[in-house]
Amino acid sequence: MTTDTALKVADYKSDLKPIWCSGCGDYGVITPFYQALAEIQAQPKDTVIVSGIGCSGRFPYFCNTYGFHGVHGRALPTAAGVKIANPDLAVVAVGGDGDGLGIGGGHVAHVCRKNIDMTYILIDNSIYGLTKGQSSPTSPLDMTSKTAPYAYLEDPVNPLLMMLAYDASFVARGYSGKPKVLKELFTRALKHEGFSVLHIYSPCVSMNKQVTFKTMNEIVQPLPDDWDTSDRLKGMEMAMDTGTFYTGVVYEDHRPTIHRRLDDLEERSGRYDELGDLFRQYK
Amino acid sequence: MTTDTALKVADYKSDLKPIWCSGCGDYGVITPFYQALAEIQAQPKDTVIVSGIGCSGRFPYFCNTYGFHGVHGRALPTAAGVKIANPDLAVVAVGGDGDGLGIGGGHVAHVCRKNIDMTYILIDNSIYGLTKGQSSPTSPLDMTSKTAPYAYLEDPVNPLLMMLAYDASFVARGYSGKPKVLKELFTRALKHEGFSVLHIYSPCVSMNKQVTFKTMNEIVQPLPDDWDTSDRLKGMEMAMDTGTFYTGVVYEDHRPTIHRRLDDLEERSGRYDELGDLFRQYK
Amino acid sequence: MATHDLVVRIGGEGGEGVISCGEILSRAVARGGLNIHAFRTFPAEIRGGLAMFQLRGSDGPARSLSQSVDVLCAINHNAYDAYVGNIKSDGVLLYDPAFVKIDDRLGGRRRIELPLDAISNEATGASRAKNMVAMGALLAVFDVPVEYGKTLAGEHFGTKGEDVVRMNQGAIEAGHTYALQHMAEIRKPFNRIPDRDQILVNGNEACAMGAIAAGVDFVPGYPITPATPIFEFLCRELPRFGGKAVQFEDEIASLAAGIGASFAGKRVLTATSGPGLSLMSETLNLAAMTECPITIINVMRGGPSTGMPTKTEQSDLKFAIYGTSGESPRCIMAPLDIYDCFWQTVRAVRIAEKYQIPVIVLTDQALAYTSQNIDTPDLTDVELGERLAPPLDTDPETFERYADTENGISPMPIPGVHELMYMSTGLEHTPKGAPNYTPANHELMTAKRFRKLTALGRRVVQQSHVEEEEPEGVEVGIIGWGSTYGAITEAIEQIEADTGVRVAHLHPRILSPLPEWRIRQFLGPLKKLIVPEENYTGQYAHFLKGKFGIKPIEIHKAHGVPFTAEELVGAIKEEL
Amino acid sequence: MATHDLVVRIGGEGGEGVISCGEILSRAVARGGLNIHAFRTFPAEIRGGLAMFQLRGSDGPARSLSQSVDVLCAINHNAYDAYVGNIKSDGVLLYDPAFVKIDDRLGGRRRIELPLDAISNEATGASRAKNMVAMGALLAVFDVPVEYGKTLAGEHFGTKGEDVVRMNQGAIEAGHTYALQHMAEIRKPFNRIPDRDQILVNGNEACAMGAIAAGVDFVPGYPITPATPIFEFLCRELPRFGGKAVQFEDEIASLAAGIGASFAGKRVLTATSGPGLSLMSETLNLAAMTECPITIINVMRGGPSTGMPTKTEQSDLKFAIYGTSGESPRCIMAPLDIYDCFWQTVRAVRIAEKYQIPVIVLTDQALAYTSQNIDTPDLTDVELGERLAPPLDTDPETFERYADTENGISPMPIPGVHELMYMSTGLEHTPKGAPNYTPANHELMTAKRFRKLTALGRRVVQQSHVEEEEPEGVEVGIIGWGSTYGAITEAIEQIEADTGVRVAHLHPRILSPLPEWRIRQFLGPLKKLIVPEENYTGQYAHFLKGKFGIKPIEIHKAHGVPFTAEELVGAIKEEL
Ligand SMILES: Cc1ncc(C[n+]2csc(CCOP(=O)(O)OP(=O)(O)O)c2C)c(N)n1
Ligand SMILES: Cc1ncc(C[n+]2csc(CCOP(=O)(O)OP(=O)(O)O)c2C)c(N)n1
Ligand code: SF4
Ligand code: SF4
Ligand SMILES: [Mg+2]
Ligand SMILES: [Mg+2]
Repeated sequence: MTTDTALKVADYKSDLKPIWCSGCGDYGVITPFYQALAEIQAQPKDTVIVSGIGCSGRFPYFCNTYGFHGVHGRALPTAAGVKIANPDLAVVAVGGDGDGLGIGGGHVAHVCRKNIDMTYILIDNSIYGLTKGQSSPTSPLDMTSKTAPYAYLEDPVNPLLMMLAYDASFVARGYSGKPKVLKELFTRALKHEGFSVLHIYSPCVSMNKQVTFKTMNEIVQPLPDDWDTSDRLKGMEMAMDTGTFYTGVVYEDHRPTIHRRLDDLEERSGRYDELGDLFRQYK
Repeated sequence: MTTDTALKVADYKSDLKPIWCSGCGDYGVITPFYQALAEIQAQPKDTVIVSGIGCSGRFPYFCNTYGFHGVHGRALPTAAGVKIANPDLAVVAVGGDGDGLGIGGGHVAHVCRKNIDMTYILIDNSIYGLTKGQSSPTSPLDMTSKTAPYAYLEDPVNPLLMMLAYDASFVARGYSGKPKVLKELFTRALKHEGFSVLHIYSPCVSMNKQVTFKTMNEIVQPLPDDWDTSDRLKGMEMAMDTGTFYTGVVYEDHRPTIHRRLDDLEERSGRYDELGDLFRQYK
Repeated sequence: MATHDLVVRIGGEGGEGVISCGEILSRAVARGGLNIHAFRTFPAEIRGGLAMFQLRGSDGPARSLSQSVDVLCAINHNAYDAYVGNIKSDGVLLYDPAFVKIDDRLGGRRRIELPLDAISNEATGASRAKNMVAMGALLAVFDVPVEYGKTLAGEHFGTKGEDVVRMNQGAIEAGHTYALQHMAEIRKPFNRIPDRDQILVNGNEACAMGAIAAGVDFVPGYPITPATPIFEFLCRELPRFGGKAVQFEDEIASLAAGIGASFAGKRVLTATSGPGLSLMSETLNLAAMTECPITIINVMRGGPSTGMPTKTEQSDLKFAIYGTSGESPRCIMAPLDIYDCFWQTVRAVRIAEKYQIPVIVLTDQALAYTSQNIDTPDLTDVELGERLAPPLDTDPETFERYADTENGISPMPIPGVHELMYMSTGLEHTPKGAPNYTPANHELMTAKRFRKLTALGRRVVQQSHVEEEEPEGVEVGIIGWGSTYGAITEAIEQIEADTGVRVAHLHPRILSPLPEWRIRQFLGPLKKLIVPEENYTGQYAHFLKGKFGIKPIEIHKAHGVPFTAEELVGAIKEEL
Repeated sequence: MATHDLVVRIGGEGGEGVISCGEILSRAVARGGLNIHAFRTFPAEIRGGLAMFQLRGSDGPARSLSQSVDVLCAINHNAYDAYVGNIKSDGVLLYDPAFVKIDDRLGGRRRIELPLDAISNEATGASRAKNMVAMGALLAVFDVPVEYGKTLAGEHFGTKGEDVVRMNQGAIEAGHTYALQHMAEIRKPFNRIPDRDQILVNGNEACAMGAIAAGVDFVPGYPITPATPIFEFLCRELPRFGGKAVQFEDEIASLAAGIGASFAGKRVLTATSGPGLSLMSETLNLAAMTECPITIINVMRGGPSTGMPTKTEQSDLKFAIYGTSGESPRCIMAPLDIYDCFWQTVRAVRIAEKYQIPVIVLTDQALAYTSQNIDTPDLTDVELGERLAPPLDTDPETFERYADTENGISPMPIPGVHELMYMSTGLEHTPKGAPNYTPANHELMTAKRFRKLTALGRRVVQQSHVEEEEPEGVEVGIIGWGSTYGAITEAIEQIEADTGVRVAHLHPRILSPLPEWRIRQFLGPLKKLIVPEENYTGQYAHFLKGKFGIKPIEIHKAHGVPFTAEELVGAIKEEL
């Protein structure tokens, strides 16, 4: 593959065919993602997709880029390591609601505050898909599941509100039933310098019979045209309105990434020329 | 000890003398805590204090109640287990900013949404005290520490904003330099039915020379008298104002705890009389 | 008395069809008075790929999976492709001619057309019910009244409405009728034992039932294949017994909550698999140090790392024994079949409570997904084991939570019950619970904690083996553990029948602390010891070597699928 | 040539005073041309409790801590109380009569008044500088020019301003003068070796320097006692070499980030201790499965659980070897002294990179907080080891990231460098990296991964022991590991001197994979093997038993403090 020929959508598909159930929302996520990669002409050899465990964690297998399928809940810190190691790479992390808000929930605030320059695709289906239907952190109160056979007893987390509270520097929300919007959001997220998170609702047609394409279609709505992406508080207010599922870029901010700050550090610390400079301090 | 004699503050102190450095903010936390216990006449035998690891994690040793000193970052789920096991116990979890917002940060959202009826005392000193002075999740940008010898490269998390975003059902903020206010806050938090969290700034006089009693005194201020504790969004706005450190009860909400919902479940599931009822389903 | 055995495998496209066909069939055959052994595999992916269900029905003990089958029912060509080689030379292929293309590989083996699709269409107007057609046909093969199948299908599809029930029952009827006409010769003259008081369960269900029987009243959990069904079972059933099953955000929180609940006086159990157990390591150590009883069922799967979540392997033994930093006591157990899953779980909880230690029960994916009909457990006279509690009038001044007793077990007060407030801590502590790092105290408390294991080890002797006495004059012995029990037992029977060589078999259920005295006795007369394990490195063999200085012959299989008796016969014969 | 040794212990209230006195003194004595061995203890709590600093200066090798001291300098009564029993019968107590009340326990031993408080007040007008008075006095005892101490104090207190420096230098001077008058008799006729090219470092510093020398360029970290100083060192020094040290929110994130960076082509190292290593278990397994090189320095502390964070113990060995679910390859190493901490870290990183495996280096709290002066490492001719990379023009169609090679090592492309995109996954996978759970593939890939360990094991032989040849006709041997090296070596010298019995000593630095051939050779002539370890259960002994079917005599010490040579002499003599 040479870099001076434009890459097409097909160039981003790997040889493996997605093994998601037919009708799974995740098809509606990966297609616009391929399109966005083509739109920005991402170089496969310079692109790394890191995932956690779950149906959504299968994502990188289907992309013709470098891929890393790590352990459950650790996509973000693993991806952070890739990016800090080599800031020239384009890094994407992807995982499900269980992966990213349950077991991995503790890592999100910290990549946000480091403002690691990567894109996080949080694929939410309000269920544990791969393990076949247990409650997840976004399962609504009272929803039944294999681990809540009578009713779910917990209130769901509010992922969007959390991302805003963590001060992610780019926060957007999408829906796999609206792939065109998604392509746009992916493109913007990938271009953003800093940590960008996309909360995407993507129905699980096999395991979740309660939050579905049908119920989602009723509440999905684009953000108003005049939406001010610099108003974090307004974004929070919107996020607290759980009756409507607004899609679009909610918030965007430009501030230094840890990579830039680390670059500065090399100067600040005072460069040594050789090991002997270090040894000398201990004579 | 008999329960019909009123318990005094001294009754809540254990035989172990606190081993914190002299001048440590944590003395200003534990004293009003004893007072609050006396105020509500907590029964030592029905009270369990669970802590993580850190200087602040030593808290339960100094209280004449049941105490559990677990591993780093797991005070909340451990305490949750105690409370779910026996909802008649009064349960308090306590730990530092590293313990609760770093390694244990992933658990907070989930005790909030379970609305476990307990009190969480988050003792924040913007440093890792016990391990002698490394950066913590609340260390301000640029603050130097043993792991940030040139400058800290990360923005701090905003604990108050996070707790509000997680929808903790009682959120308050205090300062160990104002123990009277703290006593009041502890009393209210302990009485609240549901998950109550107290974010307390408590300077580390030995390891943190940058956020100190002095710098805190300049920015601490009580919430306005007419503060509306039912307005979560307003609370968020206030939390985002990091120039002032408002103390008081920021937010309070009354909604069912998981304990009540679990009680309901016993009914809903249909009670069996004996093992045979279960075996019968598998014949 | 000669026993009869019939092994049937159904293969088809992944998804529920094949599995529910197999499940209903199993139950019908069990009710029909045979001992069954049912196993399934499915792809790790949610959809697509091959699913298979294998049912063995026998009037003798049906202890293990069999590699070769009497009947292969191939619903599609992939199934034929994958499994044709497994049909015994005197076996039969049942196949749908519309989907399966026979080739050379069938060789001289018999085949019988079973036009599932056509029959389903004819009987119900749709292809959808073809799994039930297969079921009806296989009922006939096992000579089980078709009514059994229809009743069970009625229950199975009940929630989906009468039409669905009727359609499926029609399909069963049609399959059955077809089979009576075309397959009569497959039937065997089984000696049935009808009307037994039995239940049909898999290893996961047996463990979960064992937990309830053991009086477990708090179950924190986090889903992980292949242990998830234990937690799901308990989410459904535990509330009916007044207990609580609560899902947490990860395994760390789950075990931490379990320890909290144990500290608060509950009997606690959780279930997980390799990656989850890994995350529990730090907290497990805390349980040992604070002496909070807790039981973990670890359903082993193919490793390492995420590995092969839907495959079986006996590879977490060393991790279970050594998987914590520093040195703390712990008991490791391994049930040897479905029935034992129930009883060893009951026993595990008892041991945890009595000794105030963590207990890990190692089952595996094969046990978890194998069903057998077992005698309904009778809990009369079963000791559940109580935690040692201090008398209510104990003097708090002199009370020591971690008293240095002879067997290491110290009285544990319960918050809310005892007026004996104490600190439970992961730091090294005095008998009173105060942090203390002096050499003398560390030595005292380490010894106290380990003395519990010695005390337990002494008691284990009487209970942990399968055969009370080895055959006279035996020179060859096998030590196995866990789910290989059935295959080893059948292999030994076969070898004795084939060669006349007698082989002794020890299958400890408590793997650590080792039942030393018993093992020494077993090793006594042996010239050869064989240790078969479903792992790559020979974990139990290495453990035995470390303890007894022996050099066993090791048989390793790390294929993701269990040993079959046939395989073991071959491997063992080579060593005789 | 007779060698001379002087062991001085300073004891006082917790906090910085005692420690900084000891640190400056150590450096001055080292510059003065002696070999030093300096050890410290402090309470786990931030303040309060007793702190002690022990300095051994010698013109021979100063390999170990000593239990008994020539000079005890008791700053307060608590120090006298705790340590008076450790003074040798011909030793001396230096004490401040204003604070220390002498009693019977001193027995016939000499004492010399050292009125620290009074001297400090007289010389500086405050009590504060009394630690420096002690330092000055001890300089005189070691016969080191007072200027050395004053210069070092100048550097130490430099940032606090000239007044502080002057005050402390005055105190040193005063202490020195006092000592010259009152303590001349304590001095020994050392044969000094001045002007050596040496550095004075502790085990943590040596490991951290080793990491830099090894070309490590990414260090994720999370603080934990006693490993924190390694990370702090690297936060300070790594940027000066263009590397990055980044703190994460916990050990899980830290190791995950490390693996990400390793995948991206960096040389990665992190440091932790027991509880942190526990949390890394799942991710460590991922590193093995994805074959991402990574090095972990695990500084062992007293366990289990939170245990005794500031005390030492060799109790994480089994966990390091077996601490992951399933079966995956890993290399476990243990440096034997400070110098070795440097070199084994360099070697660990090389092994990790070459074999694409995780390497765990086990040091301990005793090594971490022991300082020695060592020759400045010379890196000329040292092979740092490169990861196997595919040629840039490799054909992506046929390229296999996990190619099944003879030694199991496969070429690893780097994102951004190679146009060889592949999937790195914790699932079992084909040589190409695609998930695959078939028996044949699992067998192939498991064998491939373990073959790396076999290849490594074969190479280990030549390098992992201390003595190339055992003495002729020896019948008693000792196998040790890690930080006990110094104490064992000195004990053997003592025993040979006392009894004439020759004792062989093997001290492998690579503990797993075991250097089998070498150990067999060592065991050959032995009638008795002794394995001393600082743990309760005899972890390495058990490991050796499992591999070689031997029955060593085990000496266990789990006291939180290291073996002393004296102790070992006693224990070993009992077994002769
Ligand atoms: C440590 C660990 N615990 C549990 C699991 C089992 N597991 C795999 S995926 C998953 C949850 C998947 O849910 P989600 O993240 O929402 O992804 P989805 O499948 O819905 O896309 C779980 C619990 C695991 N692989 N590792
Ligand atoms: C798993 C694990 N990692 C690291 C540590 C070391 N450690 C002990 S306390 C602590 C941080 C303490 O900081 P904080 O929680 O803010 O409490 P403080 O001492 O400031 O009150 C750390 C990192 C540990 N005990 N366990
Ligand atoms: S189970 Fe749900 S999330 Fe997983 S592939 Fe199927 S539809 Fe998609
Ligand atoms: S180190 Fe800081 S937090 Fe810890 S006891 Fe001392 S002053 Fe308090
Ligand atoms: Mg999901
Ligand atoms: Mg802190």
